[in-house]
Amino acid sequence: MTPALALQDVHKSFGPIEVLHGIDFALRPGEVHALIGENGAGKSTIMKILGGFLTSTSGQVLLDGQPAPYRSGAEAEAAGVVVIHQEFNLAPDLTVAQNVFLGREPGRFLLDHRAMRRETQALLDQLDCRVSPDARIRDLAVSDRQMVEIAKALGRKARVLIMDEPSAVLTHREVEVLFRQIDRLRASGVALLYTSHRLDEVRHLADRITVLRDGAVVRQALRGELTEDGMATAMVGRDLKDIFPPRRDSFGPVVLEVQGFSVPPVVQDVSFTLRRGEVLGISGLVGSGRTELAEGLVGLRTHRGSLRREGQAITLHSTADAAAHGLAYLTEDRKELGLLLDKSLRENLTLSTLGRFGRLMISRPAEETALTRAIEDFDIRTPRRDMAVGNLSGGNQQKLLLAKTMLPDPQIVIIDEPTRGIDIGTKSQIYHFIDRLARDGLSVIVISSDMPEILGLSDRVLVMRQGRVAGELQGDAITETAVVRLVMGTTEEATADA
Amino acid sequence: MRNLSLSTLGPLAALILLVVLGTFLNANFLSAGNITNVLARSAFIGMIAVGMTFVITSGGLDLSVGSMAAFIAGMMILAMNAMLPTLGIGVPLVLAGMAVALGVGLLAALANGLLITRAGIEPFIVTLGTMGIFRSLVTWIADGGTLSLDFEARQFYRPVYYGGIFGITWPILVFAVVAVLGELAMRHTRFGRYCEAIGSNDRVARYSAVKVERVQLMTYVALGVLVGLATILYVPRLGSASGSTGLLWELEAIAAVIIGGTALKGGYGRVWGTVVGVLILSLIDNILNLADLVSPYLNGAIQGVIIVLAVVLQRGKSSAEGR
Amino acid sequence: MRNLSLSTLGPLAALILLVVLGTFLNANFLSAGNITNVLARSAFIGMIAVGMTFVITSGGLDLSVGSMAAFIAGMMILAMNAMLPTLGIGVPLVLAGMAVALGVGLLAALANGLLITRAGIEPFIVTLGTMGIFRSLVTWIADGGTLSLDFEARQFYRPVYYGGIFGITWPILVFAVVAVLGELAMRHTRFGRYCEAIGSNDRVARYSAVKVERVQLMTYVALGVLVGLATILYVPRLGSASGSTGLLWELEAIAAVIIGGTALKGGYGRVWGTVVGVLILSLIDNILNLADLVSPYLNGAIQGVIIVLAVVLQRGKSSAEGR
Amino acid sequence: EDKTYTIGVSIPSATHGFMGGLNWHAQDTIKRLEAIYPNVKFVLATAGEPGKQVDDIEDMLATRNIDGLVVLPFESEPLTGPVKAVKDAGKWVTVVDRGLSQPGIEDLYVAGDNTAFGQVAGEYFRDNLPSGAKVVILRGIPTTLDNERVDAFEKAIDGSGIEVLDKQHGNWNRDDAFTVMQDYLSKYPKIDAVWAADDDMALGVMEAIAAAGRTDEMWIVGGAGMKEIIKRVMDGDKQVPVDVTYPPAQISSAIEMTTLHFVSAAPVSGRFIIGSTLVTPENAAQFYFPDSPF
Ligand SMILES: Nc1ncnc2c1ncn2[C@@H]1O[C@H](COP(=O)(O)OP(=O)(O)OP(=O)(O)O)[C@@H](O)[C@H]1O
Ligand SMILES: Nc1ncnc2c1ncn2[C@@H]1O[C@H](COP(=O)(O)OP(=O)(O)OP(=O)(O)O)[C@@H](O)[C@H]1O
Ligand SMILES: [Mg+2]
Ligand SMILES: [Mg+2]
Repeated sequence: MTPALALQDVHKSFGPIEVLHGIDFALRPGEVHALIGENGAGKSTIMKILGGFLTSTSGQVLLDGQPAPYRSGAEAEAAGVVVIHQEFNLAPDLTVAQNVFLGREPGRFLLDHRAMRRETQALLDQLDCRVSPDARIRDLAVSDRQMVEIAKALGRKARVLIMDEPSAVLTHREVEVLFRQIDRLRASGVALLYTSHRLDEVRHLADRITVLRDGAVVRQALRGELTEDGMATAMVGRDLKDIFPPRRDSFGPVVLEVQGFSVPPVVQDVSFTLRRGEVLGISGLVGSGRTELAEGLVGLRTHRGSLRREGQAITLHSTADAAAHGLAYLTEDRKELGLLLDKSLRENLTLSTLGRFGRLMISRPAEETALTRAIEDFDIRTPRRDMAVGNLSGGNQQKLLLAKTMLPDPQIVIIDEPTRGIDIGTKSQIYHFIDRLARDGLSVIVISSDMPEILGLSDRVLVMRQGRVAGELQGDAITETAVVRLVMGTTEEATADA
Repeated sequence: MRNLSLSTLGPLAALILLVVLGTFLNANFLSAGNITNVLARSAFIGMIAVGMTFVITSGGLDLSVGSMAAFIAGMMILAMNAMLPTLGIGVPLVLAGMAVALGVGLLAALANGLLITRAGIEPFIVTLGTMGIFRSLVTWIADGGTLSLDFEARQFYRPVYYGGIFGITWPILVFAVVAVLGELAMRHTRFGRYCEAIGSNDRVARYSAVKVERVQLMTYVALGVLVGLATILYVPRLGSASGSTGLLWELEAIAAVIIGGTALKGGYGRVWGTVVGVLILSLIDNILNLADLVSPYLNGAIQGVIIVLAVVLQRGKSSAEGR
Repeated sequence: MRNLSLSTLGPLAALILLVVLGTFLNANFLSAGNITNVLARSAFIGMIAVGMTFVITSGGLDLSVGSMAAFIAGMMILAMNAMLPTLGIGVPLVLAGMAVALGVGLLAALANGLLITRAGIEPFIVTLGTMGIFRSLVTWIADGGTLSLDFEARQFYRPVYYGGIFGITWPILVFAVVAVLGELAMRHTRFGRYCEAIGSNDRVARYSAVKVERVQLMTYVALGVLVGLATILYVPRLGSASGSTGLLWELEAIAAVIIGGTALKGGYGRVWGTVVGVLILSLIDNILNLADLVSPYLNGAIQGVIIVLAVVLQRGKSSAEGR
Repeated sequence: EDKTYTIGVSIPSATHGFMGGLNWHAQDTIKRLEAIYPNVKFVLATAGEPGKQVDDIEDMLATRNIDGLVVLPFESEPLTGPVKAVKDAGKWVTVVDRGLSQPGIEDLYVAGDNTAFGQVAGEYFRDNLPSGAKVVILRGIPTTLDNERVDAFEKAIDGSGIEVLDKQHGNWNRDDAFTVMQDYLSKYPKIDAVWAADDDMALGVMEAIAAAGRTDEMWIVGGAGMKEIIKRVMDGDKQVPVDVTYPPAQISSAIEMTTLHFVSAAPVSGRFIIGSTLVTPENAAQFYFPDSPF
């Protein structure tokens, strides 16, 4: 069977730096092919070349065994090759329906709004996504945007569908919905390419796996040939043990007390406490209000209710106020809210802590030192230090964002989706880093849609549902079933089981 | 949605307030004559502003429209005077003049558009440059004075501004048609959709198979043709063109677009808001002339205050946070 | 880096070309007198443009600077004439006048800034409004004519424009200091960094604990103070203020900023580029006076062509793709 | 006679009809004189605002080595200092139309008479309208000279019982005058006469009146002597019975006299005021220049 789409000895350089060194691999109809590798290994670059968004420096893209006739993403799409990009590819001012149909609007002369809305609704229904087709993208949560992105791709009737970390921002339930769609497409003979840093997904989904390391293929395998550990080892090039650090057992006094906290219109009457040296996980479905709660806590949204910091009542009106009280927040939306994509690593790293880098004049050497440290501490892989952040690989952007959040040495950190898009090796590093922070006397709130992460990292788990606290689990009570039950709303049984 | 309705009604509310104010100040304000005057005068800037809405929505800008109008008027008058001996006075002469106006508008705009989309120079710079060029050329051709359409030809052409059907003069009719078509194009055609997409995020648009440069070029060309159309209706009014024709029209047109609720950064265009914006600006002038103020020196100040107030009505603090 | 160095050198290359051209056209072009003239007259727009660089970099715009300068000059002259009997002619009078200029500039800019950052109205609209207001007020205060500084006072004040130290006149010195401080502020202080961050993505800046509104307000206030400073140097030159003082300075200042390589959409500011931009604009005027052209009517066209060319030099197709 | 001379001419740019005419006359005269006197060179600069005009004069002094300057100041106050600097550098200075704010700087002064301009028009109104007649005024761009004209006009009709209904700015611009007149016509049911103060504005006013169908109700007096208007006066048009001159050709006289100072021994210094005359059908022919663009 001729592969639907294949790469033949593809090299790719950005300026003087070569990031792909002779890649060969093929996508076959009716098969899910997973591409895995560390952050910056070149996965997204390969996908962009396949999709016509980048041209390779040398080598060929073969469509049905012939040199690919397309030279742009648009032409590739016309040839049936559709890409779901790792970074969002939606116009923020347009509505969901307008984005889903952007570039292929129905209607002869006048647009057929009704058809667009109807078909968008159908696509969203297929994905169990409850976003309105008329909602503006700008107002959507990240996970909803990802679902819209998927809907947009599904609507394009692909024969080759390329998905760059579609699940990174999705919760367990949405990932299942996505998998159902992938199974359906595979059955209908579509060739699929998939990347994810969640290796269990890869094991579950992939018929064929290609492992990439530093821009070269290091391993190809068929379904069942690689265990998750095997994949991790192949990717990282060394054995990985103890992804999660051991649980902590001694905690200090309460450092933050949240009482009757509401962030209209979503979050209602949330109360909890946080101790020194503790990692508090917050779990919940998309739209359960976790992000809104966090943004309310650091003064980014108007809120009601009381906050006590080491017993003192505090009021926060901005992130600057929060920073003054030792609170820091890492946003889940790194492209729109976290990083300045057209600025360098240095400028991004120090933006929220510039006051520390010199009184009147910013000290460049001090900034550079901080960047060097951040690059080491967080294993940020960048071809050049002075590159625009937008050109970093997705995972490395996330690492930079983490470094930026930790730079002010906060006492309390709220991390919304800490390891989104981060490879397994680095993930483990980050978990150990969070653990070290907690052991050093910091308090960490981790909001995550990644169940193993919540389970493996938290000393306590707060589950949110529809803007309220659905329950709290501690110590050995933290099990997958217990959390899932709370998330889904079967509270009593869950606690009984535990 | 909530946000939208507030900002949609804002300029309309300002317009209604102005009408009420005008009625109070002068009994003749609502007379058919005055309404016709105001609407007909708004027509030039109006048509240009409708075109400008698309340019701004797709993230561009055009500072040259005022001098482009002067240039087109000059070329049109020259051409008509030159063709007069051959064609004689009559419909063919007028049609030929109109063709020249549309053609010159198209070419002038094409020059802007190509420099912006092909050479990749900031629209601000390109159109600042051509603004100087067009205006200089008119002054030069007119030898510093005024280019006047042949008297007889003008008498024949005059009804295009002053005449009409059903008691509605042509400029008003044409403006209405342009506004309706513009609104349709913005809301219900691919072109309008692509303008918004490009203004919102041009990379996304490019990735979604939108021919970004071509759409942008089309916005400039459409604007140029509309400037030509406006000129066609302008020339019969006074029958002349000079270096001061269309002075500051660009500022008025851009202001109308922004007052109407279109975002200067692009991504969000509202044609009928622009129409309301144009009417607001015309009405301010009209009311200032009809009312007896302390001093006409203060006209500019009152204009300024009303423009700001019109927009305050529309966008409160709340929506400032939203954006 | 490659991209950067190209766009950094572009305006400089245009400047050098202009200097070469000027030297060819007229032997006196490089005379100390001419150089002093050109630099000194660039100083007003120059200082304003430096302030404008920060406003534009942080995603704002100020159309009111020209009329603000007229207003400040008017108030300064009024104040100095009023204080003359009490203070007598001397340094205190001049200092008091300067204080008034800076104070009025600060307050006028504060009005702009607060309307923009607190009331959340588009900068384009706010400053379009205040542009009309300031200019009207001057015309009104001057009763349609000219406000003149007392003759004796003016004689005393004159050296502030024409005098200097080490053969360099004050406007040039002050402009140089403003430019150097501006460059420092943009590149090496928090303020400059915040301006770029806000212009690049104001939401990211807000999430990064940057006080977005305060920084934006500060850019307007700084600009206002710089307009005041420019006026302090302008008044001794012409000794008067009228409705036509500072006409179109806003356009020239914005053009200088954009020619210098700052992005109109914000996020990227280059103060020394602005200085080069200002010099380019002044030199064009100067060179037009050096040479005998076909017709002075075409000055505007030549200006337009050179402005576009200066930017073409700087940004080819390649960097247009980069953004 | 081997010595060559350079004369700088600095005038406002052609932003409205009158200035357009003035620009045309300046260029025309320069062309003519350059042909007659090969040893005289001219440097012409036009400016859109006072600051730019000062720049131009500075440039002439610094780079063009002018021997004499003919200047029509954009505004008197701001130009006084810089023109004085030219004088102090030992150059010949001719001031046209708008006097400097300090007496005794210029060698030669050639000007129209703004007070007379307003007064002549006002007197015509006084003599040709009954007491109780209603008139409207269109003013120019807010400037000192506009103030002088309007003041003189109002002084001339003072006590005649003529009522001035309104005086808005038409900015010496046809379009603006058209708009203002339209609004006057909406606002005032009865208008007996219009003082448009400028022929460009008069054309806009006439158009507005024609569109409102009130042509027979009122007459119009413009000013400056534009050829179209002079033609109408000459033809006895009832709507434009007279015009008041304010000749743009005064710049020609100024340039010519300055040139004469250099090329001949003729004594040319002093003050030459070109009065404003009432153009009537009888004398119109002598003010009619069909070749001028104005
Ligand atoms: N436009 C660009 N300019 C310069 N370098 C780039 C550009 N795009 C990507 N790179 C570099 O190419 C390398 C591969 O990036 P790529 O995005 O393909 O990684 P990835 O495997 O998708 O990583 P991740 O898992 O973090 O998404 C990275 O080092 C990245 O910095
Ligand atoms: N009941 C609701 N009504 C309207 N909008 C809602 C409601 N619940 C949530 N939303 C919206 O859904 C979005 C998701 O909320 P939020 O980001 O706080 O949820 P989350 O639990 O953090 O989910 P995610 O995993 O997507 O981050 C927000 O934009 C919020 O305004
Ligand atoms: Mg990637
Ligand atoms: Mg969230």
